[in-house]
Amino acid sequence: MASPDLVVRIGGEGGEGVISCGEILAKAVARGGLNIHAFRTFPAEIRGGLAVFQLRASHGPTRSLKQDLDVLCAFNQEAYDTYVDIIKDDGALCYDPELCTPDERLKGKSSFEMPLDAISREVTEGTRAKNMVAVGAMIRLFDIPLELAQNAVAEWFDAKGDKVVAMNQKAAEAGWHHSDEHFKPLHRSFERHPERDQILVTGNEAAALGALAAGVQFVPGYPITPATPIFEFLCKELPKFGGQAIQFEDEIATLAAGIGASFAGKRVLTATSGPGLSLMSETLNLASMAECPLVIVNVMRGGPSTGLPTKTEQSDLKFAIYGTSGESPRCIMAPFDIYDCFWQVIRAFDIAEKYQMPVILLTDQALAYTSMNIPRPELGVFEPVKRLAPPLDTEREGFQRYANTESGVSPMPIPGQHDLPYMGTGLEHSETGAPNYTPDNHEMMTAKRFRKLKTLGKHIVQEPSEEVEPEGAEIGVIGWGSTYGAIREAIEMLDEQDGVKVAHLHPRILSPLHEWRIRRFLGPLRKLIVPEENYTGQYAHFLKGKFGIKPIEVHKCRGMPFSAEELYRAIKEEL
Amino acid sequence: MASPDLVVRIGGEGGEGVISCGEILAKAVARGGLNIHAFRTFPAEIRGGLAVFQLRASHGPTRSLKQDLDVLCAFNQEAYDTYVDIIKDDGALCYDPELCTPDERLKGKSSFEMPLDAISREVTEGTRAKNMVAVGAMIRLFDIPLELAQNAVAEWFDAKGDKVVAMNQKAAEAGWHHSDEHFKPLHRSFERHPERDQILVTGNEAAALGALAAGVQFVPGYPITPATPIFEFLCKELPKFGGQAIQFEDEIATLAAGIGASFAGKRVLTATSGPGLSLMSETLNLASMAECPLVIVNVMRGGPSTGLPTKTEQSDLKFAIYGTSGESPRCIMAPFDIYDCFWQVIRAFDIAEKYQMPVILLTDQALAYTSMNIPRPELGVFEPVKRLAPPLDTEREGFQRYANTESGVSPMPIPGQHDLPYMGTGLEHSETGAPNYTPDNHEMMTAKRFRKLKTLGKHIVQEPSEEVEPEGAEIGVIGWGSTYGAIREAIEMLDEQDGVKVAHLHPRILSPLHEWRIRRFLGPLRKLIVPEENYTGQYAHFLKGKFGIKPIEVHKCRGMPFSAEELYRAIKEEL
Amino acid sequence: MSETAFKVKDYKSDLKPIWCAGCGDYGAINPFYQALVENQLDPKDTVIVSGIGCSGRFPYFCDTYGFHGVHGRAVPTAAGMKIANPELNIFAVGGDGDGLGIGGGHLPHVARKNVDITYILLDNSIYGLTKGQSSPTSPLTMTSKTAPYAYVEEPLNPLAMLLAYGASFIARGFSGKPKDLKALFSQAIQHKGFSVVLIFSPCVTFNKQITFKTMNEIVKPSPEDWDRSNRLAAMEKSLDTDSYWTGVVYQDERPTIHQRVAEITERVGRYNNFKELIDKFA
Amino acid sequence: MSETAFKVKDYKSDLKPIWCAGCGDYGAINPFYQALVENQLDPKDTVIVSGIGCSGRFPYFCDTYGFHGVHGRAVPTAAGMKIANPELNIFAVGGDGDGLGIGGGHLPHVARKNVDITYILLDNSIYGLTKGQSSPTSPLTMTSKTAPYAYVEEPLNPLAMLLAYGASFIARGFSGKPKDLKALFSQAIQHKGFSVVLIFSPCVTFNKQITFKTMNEIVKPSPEDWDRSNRLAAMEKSLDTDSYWTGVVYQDERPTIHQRVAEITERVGRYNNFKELIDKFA
Ligand SMILES: Cc1ncc(C[n+]2csc(CCOP(=O)(O)OP(=O)(O)O)c2C)c(N)n1
Ligand SMILES: Cc1ncc(C[n+]2csc(CCOP(=O)(O)OP(=O)(O)O)c2C)c(N)n1
Ligand code: SF4
Ligand code: SF4
Ligand SMILES: [Mg+2]
Ligand SMILES: [Mg+2]
Repeated sequence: MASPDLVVRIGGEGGEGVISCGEILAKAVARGGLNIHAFRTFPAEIRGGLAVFQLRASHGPTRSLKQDLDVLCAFNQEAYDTYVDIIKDDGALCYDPELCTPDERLKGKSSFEMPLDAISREVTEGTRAKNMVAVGAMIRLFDIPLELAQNAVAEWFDAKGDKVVAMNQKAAEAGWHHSDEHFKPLHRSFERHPERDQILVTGNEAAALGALAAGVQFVPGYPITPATPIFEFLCKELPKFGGQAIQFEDEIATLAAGIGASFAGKRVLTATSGPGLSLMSETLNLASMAECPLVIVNVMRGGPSTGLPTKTEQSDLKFAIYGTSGESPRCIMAPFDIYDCFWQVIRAFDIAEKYQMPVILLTDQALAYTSMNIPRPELGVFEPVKRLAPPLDTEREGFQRYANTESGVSPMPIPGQHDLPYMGTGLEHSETGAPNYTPDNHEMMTAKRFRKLKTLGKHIVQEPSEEVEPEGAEIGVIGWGSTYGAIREAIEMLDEQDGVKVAHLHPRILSPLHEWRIRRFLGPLRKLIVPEENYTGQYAHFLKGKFGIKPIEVHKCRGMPFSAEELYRAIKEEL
Repeated sequence: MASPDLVVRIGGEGGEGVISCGEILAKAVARGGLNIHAFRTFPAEIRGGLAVFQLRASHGPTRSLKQDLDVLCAFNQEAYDTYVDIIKDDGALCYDPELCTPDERLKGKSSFEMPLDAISREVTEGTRAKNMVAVGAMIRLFDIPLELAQNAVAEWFDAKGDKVVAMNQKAAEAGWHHSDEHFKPLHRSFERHPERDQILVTGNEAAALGALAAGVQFVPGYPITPATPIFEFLCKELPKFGGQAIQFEDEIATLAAGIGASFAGKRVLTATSGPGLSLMSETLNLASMAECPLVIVNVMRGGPSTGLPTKTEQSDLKFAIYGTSGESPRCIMAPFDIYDCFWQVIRAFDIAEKYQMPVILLTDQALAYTSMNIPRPELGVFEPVKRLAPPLDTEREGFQRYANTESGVSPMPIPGQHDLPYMGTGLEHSETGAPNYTPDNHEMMTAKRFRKLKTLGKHIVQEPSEEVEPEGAEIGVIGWGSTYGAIREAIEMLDEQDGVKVAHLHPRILSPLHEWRIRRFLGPLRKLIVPEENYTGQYAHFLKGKFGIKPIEVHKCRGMPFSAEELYRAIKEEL
Repeated sequence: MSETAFKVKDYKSDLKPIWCAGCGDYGAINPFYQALVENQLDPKDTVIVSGIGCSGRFPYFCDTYGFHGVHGRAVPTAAGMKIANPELNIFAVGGDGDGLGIGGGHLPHVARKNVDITYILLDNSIYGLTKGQSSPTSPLTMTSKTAPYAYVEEPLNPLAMLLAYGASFIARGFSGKPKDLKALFSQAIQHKGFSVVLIFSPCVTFNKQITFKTMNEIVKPSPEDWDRSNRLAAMEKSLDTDSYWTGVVYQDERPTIHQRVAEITERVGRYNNFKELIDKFA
Repeated sequence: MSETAFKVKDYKSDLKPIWCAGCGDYGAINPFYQALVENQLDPKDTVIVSGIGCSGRFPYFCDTYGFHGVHGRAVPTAAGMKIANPELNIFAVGGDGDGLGIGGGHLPHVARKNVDITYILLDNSIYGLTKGQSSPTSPLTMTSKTAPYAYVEEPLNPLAMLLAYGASFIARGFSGKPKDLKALFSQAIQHKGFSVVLIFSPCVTFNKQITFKTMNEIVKPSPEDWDRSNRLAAMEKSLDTDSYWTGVVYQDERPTIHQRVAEITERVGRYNNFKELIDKFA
């Protein structure tokens, strides 16, 4: 079956313009009315190393990265060497003969000369516009009018003035003509819907937009790859909603400031990644103990330690759940695609505020740096969940901030608003907040705090997980986070190519476990497959601990997301 | 069956001398040739709150705290109010009628007036020696010659000069006479062995002694209850072994300095507790990634957050295993009694150095602040395990510090000793230590690091765990850490009182799991009980995840250790 | 004053301080209550944030809002509170270990942000709560449980440090002089920007070297006509370690972070609705 | 020099620096190699510890032992290395974010310990590696990715801070003047105690406000007869923010922590064997 998709990978040295080339391309193609899935991966250095932009476009859904390439656009030899093997048999290479020499590894696949440097030199003064030549050359493949690319080029270089814009547009045009003349066999024709009203965002942007939609008021931050863009975005946009995004000196101060602001009644979010979350460990515990709501978006990267800052991994799950001393409740969530990043941040706020606890939302580098066209989110009449306030007639004397309620949730006054001064504290405390280390009190308060998770657990029973449960499926897949798209496509491939029905459950709230729902899903299954982008199978370990099952674990710990093909093969092996 | 033990609890306001009274008593009783188990609990404040010292003595083994009291020695009303209910029916209260008024809750148990303040005033100038009056009064009960108490008093007040010593001895003597005259029914007679050559140490002291025995060279530290005494001890004694114990400004600097010293070839230990370990999270990960050996003794206290600093809990297990971002190997151990603290620190060093990874040893406040008489540790011919050094003829060019070996362990040169400069690093790296983020390399190096855990796992198969497996036992208990004594005594009670045989396994290495051994233990059992001093059942959750079993979990989250009686009842319920 | 004015009793909580008898911290909290009275801060609008230590118990004894966080983080917690909710009166309180050791890295940044909070540092040159270890201000000559033979680090000079950080109000006092302290607290409260009151507050239980007595011998009130705006002169004073100069050592007026943020918010304007932002991604 | 003397090539590693063309850090590493040659430090006895940042890549380009730790912890890591193994020559290297932001809390303590290491701070007033956010030394007038409209914090003054901390050797240089840097490195290496070389090292990619050009305009070598032992005079210089005074600004000689520890070890003596200690618990 011929793929309805076109998958193009551009590779070159970091700093050479690979990424800007891809960004412009993606924008133009999405506006041209195709669905896209655009993935970036960088070296962790400012200069040197391989930078990659992969654009997949289709009139059908584009839920995942694809592994095999229709076109490899190699800016240098390293890009060729690294990726020549994943060009499809009917795929092609586009390369600059000055910078790259194809060899026998091409195995008869087609190849096209694309003299980027030469064309750039010809139409502009130097080779700096080579990546725009590539923009023009590639846009032609997708059957997108040159005009759309030119608009995107203009937007990209807007701040640099008309001259720069004009020069780059010239380069793009030259690239287009080169392609038009020489790349005929590569040109596709698509059913396009340019009239759609969609937006094009990365996972990071979607999360930041979600925070703004949720009414975030205070965003303390400290830069860390790959979470930095969320903070940078909010530094730019939050002031225009009247809130403050403030840089602190480290992640400890960042979270401490967040707790302070939360205590003071504000909706707080911060975004970080592994090493930053590690530094927050002690302070995070304080938020659980003092019962201060806040949202942490943890954009997972390759670990451990400094690890692979610009690569992806799903390896912070256990740390998010257990990552601090003693036992304190937190809610751990994972959005499963870019659109979901937007909505799950909003939901994370609701849970944090309602249950007065930190919520950690696990996204990852792949989601964060992937852009897709998504429906324009319509907020409608939006009612953010409010913290439980003390009743109006609450007496100051003997007020119990940490009252041992049935739900576990206690009334939380706000300084300046309520005349109910109390002590928020990380020491074990009585219902009023006074230090209390007696055995009975500790037992009671621990139970109270954990009861909030139980209440939340009951509450999520009614909420939808993302799922498909075809009649008669004997094999099921449970995944979490950004693997959603690849799993879904793999299941579609199994259905279409092999006529096998596979069930799929993808919970968004990972802890507390959505126990009842998972149990129901497991019911009819003969085999369960749990794919994760980590080494030890973290979610699978949980499921085993809880349900006494032995799933087939599929691990990938290579800094890259699963492709649908990989999962297709992994599931097929188990049939 | 009459208990062969005498259990005395002294309670009073923090700062009133309860603890010094108990310490002197314990020393004298141990030297008098009885086995003792002496437990302390403090308020987290410097002044005020209830301080408690409990001394259990016997000619048989004294493996645990006992729950029920033969004698409550109440220095004030609060001590009486809090503990009157746990005096045994045939037990007694000793109290100062000026400070405490017994009431109907005594339910006909005997009571004895012990006018501490008055006697102190009589024989010295004021009431400051009241706790020494109590020393004298109590020592009489244990059938210990007054002289031994007087020696202990003299040692305690040695630094304060002869006058102070004399005054306190006078008070002790007066207490002894008061007891001799009025407390007849309370006096026990024991089979004593004063000739034994034993030592009296707390768990903290045993751990610190173990570190010295293991040849620790560098101890960076930051005070935190209840781990502080380990650091203080080493500040005093390590210089006399030629090493350095140095205070740093926080736990992050502490561990960073430790990693530096480890890289520089030294044997490094630091001691901390929950909040401190939380702060170390990021740096700990670096030690795993850069493969620097070091030992962390984490003395668990009541959590979460600042929690209950002076109380006990076994709630840092999951944090110790998973407490940092990404996936990195560490070894987690738990000694099961005071003697074991000594030996397991030595073993922790061996594992750390051999496998080039951090080892976290989980003790807890109960172990740390309990003293017992233990055999004098004989080191014999002691050969500490050395790190794998590069072979003598290793070439400088192309040297692979992180060579992908079969065991996972790679040669580690030491600056100044080997001319093999390399980069230790927290970034993902190639075998030489150069940054490398390629998928293949990350997969290989992750596997290499985790292979060290596998190799260790194979190695521990041959090592003994602490276990009893009586023929025909259908019920078993798996515990970890300081619950050992209480479990063992509970099992003895079941045997003696109910004729029921119960098996018991108590692994010292908790992660990696001692899989084969546990599986064998589980084999013949019908029921498994896993008691833990935490709220969620952390070790049980692991066992469930690994073995697909459903143990009966017994949780206690009250800041106090299990007593044998509690466990006896818990097990009996399951018969 | 009106009938409804707040009195000392309105600021005292029901919890009786658990400090040792004679602890310097009593000498600090009493004038603090009085300064609150003098400035009539509404307890409902006031938060006292503290770190861990004997000194960290301070807010429990005040009938305002309070927050007892983790060790060393009082200052950034208070800063977040104030930046997010500038209507509140915010204090941070902590010891020398808390504020200059584990939490010392935060001070430069709150100072340069000029967050409008008042930080009270109760310095006893010892770790009190953990029972007597060396602290960042312990003198070289002092032994302790972690320096049983001699200390191996020079003490820090918090006054010089805060001057170098550019804190906009720095006062120094002594809990043996509670009357002076009240005046210093009052001025710190009135200052717009980051104000610090450094208080030497003896630990009678664990610090036998620096005591009320030894401090009384070296305390020197700054001259009446002291020029608070002269940073270099203040630095010179800070280097005089034979005396302990008290009073407001330095003060300057410059925008607080809140003012700077407000100016930006004003300048960039507001979106009319969320859609306006979303449109940028179309 | 003998035939076996170490040359620059002996200090250069096989890895080619990955800094952007024109990055200030090239201007620092070259004189650093030369200073190593001048002092003939044996690569086998030398460790360079770094934090995270573009500057943190420094040790990869040196053929000595190196340690690339986590963000902000180069200085305490190096301190531990040196205290535990005083035979080694230890350097710590990092950026302004690494050393003054996240790691800023460690500096006062390494300074007061007077650990005999050399700390090289490559200040570019920006976060380079993470692509252009404000740093603790970014000026108020500078916009960045995290201060898109204006920065809201005053820059820190690292020179004044280190003086307040009592660092025993403080030099300031500029990577646009590599020759001067070599001399500063050499003196820092020779100093016994904590030596700091503050280097302004422009980020040509992300900092468009403070550049080689603007720096060249304000760099002022200290006068030849500058009295290094005068801390107050040095403070005065540090307050002159219109000029950038270079040279060794301050130096004093006092015992290092290692000397103090050695003195204690000497004084307290040694146990003959482990049993001697155990006996105390009998
Ligand atoms: C992360 C962490 N490390 C260590 C501790 C233990 N601790 C509690 S208070 C304290 C120091 C107290 O000294 P200081 O700040 O001077 O306050 P003081 O008691 O003297 O008022 C320490 C080390 C802790 N609570 N948290
Ligand atoms: C705990 C942690 N937080 C954040 C980061 C991300 N990070 C890497 S380098 C850096 C700042 C670099 O700035 P600077 O120290 O000035 O070095 P430069 O790149 O400018 O040389 C940051 C924030 C990290 N690696 N670790
Ligand atoms: S220990 Fe010292 S600081 Fe703490 S309360 Fe007692 S006197 Fe005050
Ligand atoms: S980004 Fe700046 S600091 Fe980093 S290498 Fe490039 S020029 Fe140097
Ligand atoms: Mg103190
Ligand atoms: Mg920088």
